[in-house]
Amino acid sequence: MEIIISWLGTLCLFAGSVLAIISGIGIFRFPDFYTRMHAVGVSDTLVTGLIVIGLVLQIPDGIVIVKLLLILLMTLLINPTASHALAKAAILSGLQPTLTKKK
Amino acid sequence: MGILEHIIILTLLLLVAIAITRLKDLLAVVMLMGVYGLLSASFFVIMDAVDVAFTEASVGAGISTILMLTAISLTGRTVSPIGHKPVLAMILVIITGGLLVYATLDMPYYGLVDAPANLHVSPRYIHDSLHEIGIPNAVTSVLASYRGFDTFGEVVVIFTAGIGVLALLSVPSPTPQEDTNEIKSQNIAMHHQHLVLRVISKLLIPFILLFGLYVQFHGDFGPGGGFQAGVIFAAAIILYAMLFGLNTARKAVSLPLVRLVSALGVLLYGSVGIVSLLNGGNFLDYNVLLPDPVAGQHIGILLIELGVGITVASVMIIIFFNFAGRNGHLLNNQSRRK
Amino acid sequence: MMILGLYSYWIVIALMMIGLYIIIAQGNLIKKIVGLGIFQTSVFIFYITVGKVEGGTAPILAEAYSQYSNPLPHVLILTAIVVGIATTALGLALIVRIKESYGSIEESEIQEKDNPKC
Amino acid sequence: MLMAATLAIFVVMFLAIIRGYIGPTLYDRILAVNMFGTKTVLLICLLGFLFGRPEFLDIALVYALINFISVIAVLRLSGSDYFKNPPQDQKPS
Repeated sequence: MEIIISWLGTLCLFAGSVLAIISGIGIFRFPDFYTRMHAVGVSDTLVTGLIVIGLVLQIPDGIVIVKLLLILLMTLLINPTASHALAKAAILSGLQPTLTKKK
Repeated sequence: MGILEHIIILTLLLLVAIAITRLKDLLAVVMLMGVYGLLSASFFVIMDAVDVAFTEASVGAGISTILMLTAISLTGRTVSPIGHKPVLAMILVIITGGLLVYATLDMPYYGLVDAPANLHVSPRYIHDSLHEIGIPNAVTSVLASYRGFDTFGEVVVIFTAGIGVLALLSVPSPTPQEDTNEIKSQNIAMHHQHLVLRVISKLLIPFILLFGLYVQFHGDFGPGGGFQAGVIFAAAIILYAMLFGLNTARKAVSLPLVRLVSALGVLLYGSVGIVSLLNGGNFLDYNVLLPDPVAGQHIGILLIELGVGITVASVMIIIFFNFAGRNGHLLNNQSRRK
Repeated sequence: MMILGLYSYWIVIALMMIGLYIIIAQGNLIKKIVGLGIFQTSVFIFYITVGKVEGGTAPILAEAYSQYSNPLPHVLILTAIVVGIATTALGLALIVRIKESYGSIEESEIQEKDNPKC
Repeated sequence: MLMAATLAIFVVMFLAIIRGYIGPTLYDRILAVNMFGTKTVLLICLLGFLFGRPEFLDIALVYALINFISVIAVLRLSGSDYFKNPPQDQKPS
C-alpha cells in the first residue's frame, strides 16, 4: 500500500514537472499575449495542484499535510482570479489579440 | 547537496540584475525587481535562513513592488536616455570589482564549519539559547533577547522613516461631508469592474489578517515574528484599499489612529525595557520580569515582538496611504475606462 | 574547488557592481533607487552566505539536528530588510517631491533648472 | 524525483524571466511575474522536502498571498494617467 502511494506521488510530481515545462515553453514561444495567457493560466493551477498532491503523498506528517493543502486551496482561489483580472485588464486597455499570423 | 540549486539561483539573480540595467521602461524594471526579490528569497531558503526568506518574501516581492509602482505612477514611466556613454563609471566599477574579487581570494570557502564568522558568538546562541531563553527559534531569541537593544534601534529607524514620509507627503484628508456621495458612486463603478476580485478578496483578507497574527505569535517556534507579521498585516489592508478605493479604506482604517498606534508600538518596546530596569535588571533584560527567568524571557519576547509588529504594520500603512493619497485619482475614480 | 568555494562571493560582487553602476551611470532617480536596492540585496546575500554551514540546517532548534547555520547574520539581515524598505520609501517620497517641484526626475534636467547658466 | 521537479521549475523560471525581459507589452511582463511567483511557491515547497525540513511551508503560503497582492497592485495602479501612454520604445534597447 505504501509503495503504491509513494509511486503515485512520484507520478504526480513527474506529470507536474512535465506540464510545468510545457507551460514554460508556451509562455516563451506563443505569438501574442492572449495565447501566452492561456498557456500559463490553464497549466499553472494544474501544475501547482499536481506537485502539491505529489508532495502530500510523500509525507506522513500531519501538520505539513495541512499546510500543503492550505497552499493548494490558496492557489486554487488565487491563480484563476489573477488570470481573470489580468486578461480583463488587458482587454480593457485595448490590447488586441493577433488573429492571423502575418507571413 | 544544495550546491547545484545554489549556483543556479545565483546565476539567475545575476541575469535578472543585468536585465534590469538594460531596461528603459520603469514598470518593467519594477516587475523584474519583484522577480529579483522572489529569487533572493528562494536563495535565503537554500541558505537555511528561513526567517530572512520570510521577510524578503513579504517585503521584497510585495510591499517594495507596491511602493515603487505608486511612486512611478506619480513620477512617470520612461527613463530618458543619457547622452553619453558612461565610460568613466564602467572603468570605476570594473576596478572596484576587480579589487573586491582579489580580496575574496583570502575569504574562507563557502560553507566551512570552522569559518571565523561561525566561531565567535554563534556556538553560544545555538547551544545555550534553548535553556537560557526557552524557545526553539534561535533567530527570534537573538533578535528579541540577546540583541534586543539593537532591534529597538531598528524599530526606531522604521518609525522615523514613517515620520519622514508623513512629513514629505501627507495631504490634508478631504472633509467627510462632500465625500460620501462621491464614494458611493465610485464604489458602484468599481463594484462592476472588480466584482470577481472583490469576492475573492473578501475571502482572502480575513485569512491574510489571521495568518499575520499566526506569524506574529508563532515566531517563537518557527519562522516568523513581529517584522514579518507587520508587513503581512499591512499588505492585507493595502489589498483592501486597492480594491475598495482609498476613501473607503480610510473609513475602515482611521489614519490618525494608525499614526498614534505606530508610536505606541515603539513605546511598548521601550517600556518593557524600563520595566526591567525598575525590576532591578539591565535595560531589556527580561529575566527579571517574572520570578522564573525563562518565563520572564517568554513574556518579554512576546511583548516586544508585539511592539515591533504594531510599529511595522502601522508604518507600512502610513507609507502606502500617503503615497497613494498624493495622487487623488489613483485608486478612486480610474474606472472611467470603457 | 576554489571556483565552487568562492562562486557566491563573486556573484555578490558582480551584483554589487551592477548596483553601483546603475547608481553612478543612470540619470533617472527611480532607477537609482532600484540600483540601491540591488546593491543592498547583494550585501544581504553576502551576509547570509557567510553564515551558512555545510551540513547545517535552519537555526530552529530541534532534537533531531546537531549542526545549525549561524543565526546571527540572519538576525542582522532580517532587520536590515525591513529598515531597507522603510528607507527606500523615504527615498521615493523625496523623489515624488522632487518631481512636484522640478517637473522631472532626470538628474541632468534637475541640474539645468538649478543652474541655468552652465 | 524531487530533484528533477526542482530542475524543471528552474527551467520554467528561466523562461519566465526571458519573457519578463523581452515583454513586449506590460501585460506580458505581469504574466511572467505571476507565473514566476507561483513557481517560486512550488520551489520553496520542493526545497523544504529536498533539505528534509518541510515544516517551513509558511513561507510558501506567504509567497502565494503576497504574489496575488502584487499582481492586483500592478493591475490597479497601471490604470493611472502616466501609464496609459506607453513609452515610444516598447522594446528593450
